[in-house]
Amino acid sequence: MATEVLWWIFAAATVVLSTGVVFSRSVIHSAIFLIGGLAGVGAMYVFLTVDFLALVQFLIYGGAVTVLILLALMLTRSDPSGAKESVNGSQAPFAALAGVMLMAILVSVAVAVKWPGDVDNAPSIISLEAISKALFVDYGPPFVLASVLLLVALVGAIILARQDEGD
Amino acid sequence: MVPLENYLVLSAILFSLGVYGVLARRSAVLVLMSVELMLNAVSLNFVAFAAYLDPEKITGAIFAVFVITVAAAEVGLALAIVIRLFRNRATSNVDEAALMKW
Amino acid sequence: MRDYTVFVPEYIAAGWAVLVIAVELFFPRVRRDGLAYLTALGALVWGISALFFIGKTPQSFQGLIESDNFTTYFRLLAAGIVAAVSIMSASYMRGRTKAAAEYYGLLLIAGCATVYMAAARELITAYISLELLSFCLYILVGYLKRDARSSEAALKYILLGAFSSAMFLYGMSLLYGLTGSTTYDGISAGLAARGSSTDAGIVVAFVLILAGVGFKVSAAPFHMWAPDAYEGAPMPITAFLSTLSKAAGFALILRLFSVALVVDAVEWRWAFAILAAVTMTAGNLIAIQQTNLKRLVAYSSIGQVGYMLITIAAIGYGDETVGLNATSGLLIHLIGYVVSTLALFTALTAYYNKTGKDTVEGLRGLAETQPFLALVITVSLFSFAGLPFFAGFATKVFLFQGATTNELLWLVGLAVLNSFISLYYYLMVIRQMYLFDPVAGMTRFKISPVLWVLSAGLMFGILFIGIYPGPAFKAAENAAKPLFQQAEAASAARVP
Amino acid sequence: MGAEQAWLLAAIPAAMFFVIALFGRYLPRQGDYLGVLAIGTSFVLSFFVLADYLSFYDFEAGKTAVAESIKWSTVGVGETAFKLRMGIYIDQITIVMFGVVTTVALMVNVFSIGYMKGEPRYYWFFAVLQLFVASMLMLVMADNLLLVYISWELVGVCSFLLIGFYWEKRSATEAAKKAFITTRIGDVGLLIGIILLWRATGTFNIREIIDIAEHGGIGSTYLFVSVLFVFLGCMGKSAQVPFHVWLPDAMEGPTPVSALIHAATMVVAGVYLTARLLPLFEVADGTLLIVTIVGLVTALSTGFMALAQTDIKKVLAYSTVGQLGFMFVALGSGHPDAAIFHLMTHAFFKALLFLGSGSVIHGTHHNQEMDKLGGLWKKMPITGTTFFVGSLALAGVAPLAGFWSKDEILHASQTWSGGWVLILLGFAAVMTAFYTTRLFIRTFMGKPMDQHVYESAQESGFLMTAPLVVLGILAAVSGFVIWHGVGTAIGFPGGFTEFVFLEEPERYHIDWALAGGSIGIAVVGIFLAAFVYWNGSLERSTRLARFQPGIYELLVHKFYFDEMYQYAIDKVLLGFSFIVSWFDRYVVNDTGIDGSAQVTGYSGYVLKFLQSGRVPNYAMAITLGVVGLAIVGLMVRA
Amino acid sequence: MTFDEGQGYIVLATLAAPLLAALIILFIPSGQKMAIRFVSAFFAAVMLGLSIYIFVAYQADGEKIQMTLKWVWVENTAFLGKDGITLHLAVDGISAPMALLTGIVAFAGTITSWKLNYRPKDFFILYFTLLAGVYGTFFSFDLFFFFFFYELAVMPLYLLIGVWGSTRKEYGALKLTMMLVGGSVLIWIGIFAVFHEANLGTFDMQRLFAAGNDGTLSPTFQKVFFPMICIGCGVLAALWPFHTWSPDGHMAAPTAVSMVHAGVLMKLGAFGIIRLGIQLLPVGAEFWMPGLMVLGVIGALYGATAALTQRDFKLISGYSSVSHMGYVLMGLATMNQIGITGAVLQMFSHGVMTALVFLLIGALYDQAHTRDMKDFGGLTKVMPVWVVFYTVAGLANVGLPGLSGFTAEFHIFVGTFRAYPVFGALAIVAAALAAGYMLRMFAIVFFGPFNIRWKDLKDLTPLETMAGGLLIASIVLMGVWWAPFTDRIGQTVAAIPGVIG
Repeated sequence: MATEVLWWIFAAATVVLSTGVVFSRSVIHSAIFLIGGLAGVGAMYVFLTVDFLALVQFLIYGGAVTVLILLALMLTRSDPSGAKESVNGSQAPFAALAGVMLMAILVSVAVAVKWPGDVDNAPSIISLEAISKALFVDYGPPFVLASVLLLVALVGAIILARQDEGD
Repeated sequence: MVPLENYLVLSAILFSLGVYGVLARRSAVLVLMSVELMLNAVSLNFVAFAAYLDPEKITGAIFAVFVITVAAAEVGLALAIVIRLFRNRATSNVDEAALMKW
Repeated sequence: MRDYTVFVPEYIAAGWAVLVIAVELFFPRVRRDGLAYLTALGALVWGISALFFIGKTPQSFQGLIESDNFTTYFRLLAAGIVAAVSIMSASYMRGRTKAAAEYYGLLLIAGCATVYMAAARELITAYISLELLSFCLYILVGYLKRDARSSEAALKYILLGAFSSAMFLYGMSLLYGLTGSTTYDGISAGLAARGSSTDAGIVVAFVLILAGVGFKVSAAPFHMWAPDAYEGAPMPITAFLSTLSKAAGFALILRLFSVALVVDAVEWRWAFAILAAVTMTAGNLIAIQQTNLKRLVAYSSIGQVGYMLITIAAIGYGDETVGLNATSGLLIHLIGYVVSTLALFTALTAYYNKTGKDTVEGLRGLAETQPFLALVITVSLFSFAGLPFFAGFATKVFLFQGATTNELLWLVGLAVLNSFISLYYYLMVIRQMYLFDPVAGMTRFKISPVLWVLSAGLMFGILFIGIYPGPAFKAAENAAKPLFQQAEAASAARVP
Repeated sequence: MGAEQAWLLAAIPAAMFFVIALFGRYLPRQGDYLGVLAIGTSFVLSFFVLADYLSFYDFEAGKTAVAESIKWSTVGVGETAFKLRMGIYIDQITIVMFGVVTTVALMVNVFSIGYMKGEPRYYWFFAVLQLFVASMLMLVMADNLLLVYISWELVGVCSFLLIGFYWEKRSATEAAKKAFITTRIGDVGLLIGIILLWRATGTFNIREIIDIAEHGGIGSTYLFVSVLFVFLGCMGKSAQVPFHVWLPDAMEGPTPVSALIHAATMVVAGVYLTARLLPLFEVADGTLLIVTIVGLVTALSTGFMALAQTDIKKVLAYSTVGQLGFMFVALGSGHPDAAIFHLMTHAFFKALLFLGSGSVIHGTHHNQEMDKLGGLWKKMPITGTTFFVGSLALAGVAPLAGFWSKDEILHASQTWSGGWVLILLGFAAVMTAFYTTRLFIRTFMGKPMDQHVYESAQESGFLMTAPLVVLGILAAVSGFVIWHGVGTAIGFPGGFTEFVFLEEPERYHIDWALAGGSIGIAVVGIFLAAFVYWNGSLERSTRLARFQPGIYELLVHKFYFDEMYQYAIDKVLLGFSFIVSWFDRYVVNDTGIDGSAQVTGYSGYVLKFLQSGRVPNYAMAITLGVVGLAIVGLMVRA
Repeated sequence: MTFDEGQGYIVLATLAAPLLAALIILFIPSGQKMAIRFVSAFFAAVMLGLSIYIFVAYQADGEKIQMTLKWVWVENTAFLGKDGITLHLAVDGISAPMALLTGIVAFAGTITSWKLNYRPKDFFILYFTLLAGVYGTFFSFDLFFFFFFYELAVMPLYLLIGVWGSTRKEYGALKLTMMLVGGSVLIWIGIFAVFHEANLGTFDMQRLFAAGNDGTLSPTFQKVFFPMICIGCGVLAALWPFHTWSPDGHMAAPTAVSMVHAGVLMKLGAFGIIRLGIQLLPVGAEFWMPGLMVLGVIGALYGATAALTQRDFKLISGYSSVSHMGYVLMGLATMNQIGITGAVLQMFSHGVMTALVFLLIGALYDQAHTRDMKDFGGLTKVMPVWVVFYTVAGLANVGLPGLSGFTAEFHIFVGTFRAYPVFGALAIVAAALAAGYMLRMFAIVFFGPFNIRWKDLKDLTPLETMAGGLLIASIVLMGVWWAPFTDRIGQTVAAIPGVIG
């Protein structure tokens, strides 16, 4: 019973924070909200008893990604004076419309479809061992590919961001 | 207990918010944040399904791991490109980067 | 079971990528062109090693990756593309970048990614390899650091790419939720077993997946990144984009839809028919108005994608044999299209190196100043337009013929009509080269022998496929067979 | 050499055409003698044919025609296969035509040697003359309508070439064009008629068609229509009203040509074909009446037109048309014998008159306006005398040739009850006599109008006068062959009408009342003219003209036929052509074809602006694509 | 590769000759203009000889399809059966005269282009490619290759006209190419549909013809797709109202190309209607032929009327071509053996005479640089041979007996009268109009007072005289003795099922 209440609180918080991300007028605020939103998702993983993933979520997002984003914000601050320019593009209203339509579709699907399996009982525990076995054994090839992908991303980021003479 | 639908609806909402962000925001970085939101919604979906649907097979969770990884890498690369663009054009607003059109 | 030998060619390619980087690391004075030719050599070795896999019995790696004729077909295709593009790049990238070795390494990695997209029999693997390919392309598109257009192109590409792959993922998650599996066989079984109460979810899942792959092959309305990315990218990379990434996208689509999703074809085939119609029409109509060669090619390739998408719809509408015909038609058309595009871009690169012009008017009087380039460009454009003697004719015939089913005859008609429209803007280019005298000061010039040989070879390929398509067609068909042997069981198990 | 080889008559000149046309200009004298030689040969051969034919001829035994044909071409198989045969068919009419054509052609050839001396393209003239004679001979011996049509058209193109011989003169070119196109319009009818007949009978052979028709093998209405179409062609060639306009203009050609084509041979092709097909006309009710009426109208109207002409050759041209009208009346009355008889005599004296006028023109250095001539008899006695004979013959004064044949026609026209035909014909005959006399007086008698011309005039050379004499004799005596005695005397089975006939040979008996009448007619006409124009003074005629200026104008302008046609062509036909070309340019091409192209291009122009270059718009496109497809899909579900 | 009766290699050689020529010229340096010309002339002569041989050697009353050659191209694939796509070359009574026509016109065109001096290398390469396409289309008995060569014949036109053309060449070239290819698009769709419907796994025409007759191609199907194919081919045959490329294209095209295009290429359209329309879809043809007849009559009258007031030589010829191709379509539309035979005869006749006309126009235009009739007058004085040739061509155009035009038109008229008398009468009227515009031109250009401005005009060169002589010879031959043609054509036409007597 308590978990349900908690769940609702966290869910609401997540939604509110995420809304903040896309609606707040200042990019910095958005970034802060994002941290919160992602943390909320992490909490959801906890509710789903996938603690490992929650951990990953907090580390990667709360740590690496947000820092990166804040860094980028600093680097690309267009005018140091910080004069407010409009943060929304010209098509924001239509964007809202499209978003609502999409949400309608996805939500209706989520509720309308009768999902297979027993969806009303408590979620089954997903153990760390199971994850590690699956990750390193059953899904070895994608794991290798993913490592290559990370390497590529790294190299690419360096090449693109590096200051050459001439610019 | 919390039924599966709740998670799905939550992720749907997050996803749509992300879409709105991509469509509406001007700053490239904010667009990226919105994309992150979408990706999180997706991984939430995966994990929820994994938890509720096939207890012994946990593919969904694995998928979520990969999604998070790729997302992180993507952010890194994208931010590098944003900075590159900022050096060239002194702006990071996506709707000002329209040298090429029609 | 794990037999690590089934992907020896990819080990070679990836290893070669490392080798190229290492060479530059240890011999900093090495000529940049040398790296390019080294890469081309590597691609050749890769291709040759792939030849040994032709006709082998399909081997699966943990049920995640499949090495069969289909995979090998794309191995050879990718190897060829990488070789050609790296040779093109030799003269183009010289002096345009500091990080040449990484450039060529990325070409090879992208090739591998393509192969895995073709080989994947499981969603996670497919997704990762797709992202791997995309990452390489993001970087390559943005490789001209001083050129604002290049960076802008890269930004557009990566933002939209991430956006669409998010859609793709959401679709996959729904699919996973409904079938409880991420392997193609599992999905196909799950789809076969599911009841009608999940139709809505299936439809939305398919639509989202469609958005993801449609973005990859730049099908309207998911195509809009393509012209800008093509225009901004370095010219060889434009060729790379329009050949390799499209080929990879179709490889993924073919295996995914013909193996995993064919059982529920009713839910998605109509969408492909619509996409095909919209794509080919939009591409060809807008191409009429283009003045920049790269954009022109971009739109014309969108039109080509429209033709190819008919095939996927046909797989959905027809039975086994139709699917086989259609797929082999698509595969051979892919070859014809790739060869023609590479020939075109080799010539354009050679021209660009000389003049720095990439507009249609820029080609003015080329027939006077460099008849050979004019000939190559004409041949490849005629091949696009599907005129006889050139690859485009035979392959288009096979493509459309294979896709002709009672439901899709209208679409084939529309496609033929579109290829007629396309002739117009190809003629506009040819007009510039042949009907007008060169601008003042343009005199006859020579092009680098390497590019001459490359374009001559590719032109010969166009002519060969056009005049004697038999062998290529056989190859395409053998490549297509594996998909449909497996699809057989699934469609048998489909509950009415 | 028998009648079966008669095709040689045509073959020899045809071959000579190629010889002279290709090599003539390198030969001495440009090869004119070759022309004379070729036609002379045909002339001689025609007698062999005649002899052979007469030896073969046996009316009682029904052996009246020599037919010979070869397989020409086949299309397809089965009973519906389209088989063509080409061949010759020689009967009395053919024989007569042989005689007429070869004789006149020979005379004209000889005459031309003198007349055309020093003209440019001398050899070309003779070459075309050969081709013309060849096709004319082929026309009269053809055994099927297809061959008839072929030679018919060849004759036409020859006349085109000869009329346009002086192509430097715009008027000559126009005249040639006019002749060709006018006759061509008739030929359209002819071809339609021929094919219609084939459609009904499945053959082009004249004999077979006639047989089938006589045994009622063709529906009456159908036959009527097709025969009328054929007759249209005959009218065109024979310049019957309303197709007569080309003949006077055709006088632009060299005079010998006028003599050959527009008097003796080509223009009578229509008469010949009608006579040849007369059985069809008889089967098809009402066609004969139409033929008669056309003939009458022509005879009368052209008689009037001739009155007001001052150009010698024009006068003769109109008289030719009129005489052809006479022949058609005879045919309309079902008397081919009379028609052919008049055809023959007319050929002789009209050729005589034309050559005579040619001699005058030559002698006076190309003067053919009466207003400049006059009193030439003393200057050129031979021409004058022969011309006199010819005029009398044309006027129909006994016992010259014209009298007998015209008498025959009047006699034939009696078959029409009520005698209205007879009366009208008689009136036409009066006018004939009148303008003939006028022509002769104003040219040869009285005091010269133009002293200078008079001084310079002199008699033409032997080569030109000799044919005149020969033709003069023929014009004088050729009429007597109507008599049984004469006919048998020269080896024929009997008189002309016993030789040429439709059903039954009938021996000629002179009908004194009619003969007297016709003589009277001639005398009246002559004296009227003599009274008006005596010793060349014009004041009486001018008074006549002033007495009714309207009518005079009408006659001078030949009833405004040319003006009407000109209007029809310029305003109607060419106007329509302009409309069509405009439609083709601006509607079919610019709107239909280019328009669709522009629409396509413009749609591309509009669409390309969707490509705004902004990431958010692109993302929006993707989203909308997804939403749209999803909605469609869910709708399809629901 | 299998030959029947040992004659197939002749056909193959005829088809290979132009390709070989193009290949050889490709390797001659473009400076060697004389060499290029001689090679071209030589191969043109070879083609002429082979064509004559084919025409003569074809046995009128033997097998309908002779000199067969089969070379299996693609087979035993997913949707292709044993003889899936076969290079199946052969000659029948219809393609034999067409081959002869091609040989004659090609030869004439080649030696006419002797004095062509601007990039002769490229010109002759494209020119011979075009000819290869023409021969191939006439010889192919396989749908795939039929279409292959059909497109191949159309393809080089854009450059040939665009580069070497004259008046508004870009517009003319573009329009011509687009319209012709647009037509072939319809054919292509039709071919797909036929292949799919027949479902025999082969493109071989003979088997598909059989399918068209035994009902494998359902009547409904045939009725639906016949118009598509007929219009597709009709565009190339200047079928009204898809004829507008003809005036503009001919006005723009260089001499030799006009000759080959009007002389041979337009015939491909009518030939296609016979092969793909009448032979492949007999039921559909039966059903739609009245419509084609109407369009043909309209074309005949319309072209002749429009030609009456034109002032540009080439426009006159362009419109008269529309008119004469209208006759061809009428002949086809009769669906009886006389009419169709006449149509083929007209294809030949119109081919040679139009080629001659364009040769002469070119000879004049090269010197005078104007084609406005009103500028000329009395040309007979300076160019007698030219005038004589033109007169012969013009009179053939008018349908004067003794020249090929009459032979053809006569058969068409007879055939039409058998089927639709009224239309036949209209056609004959159109022939009279032809006399109108031709003689108008004669009167203005050849005759009348001589315009001194043209005193320096040269008469035809010996080479042109030779080419023209060849064409005139064939005009006269067919006009006087047409049995050799009618035998060959008639036998084959009669054997087409669906063609009534």
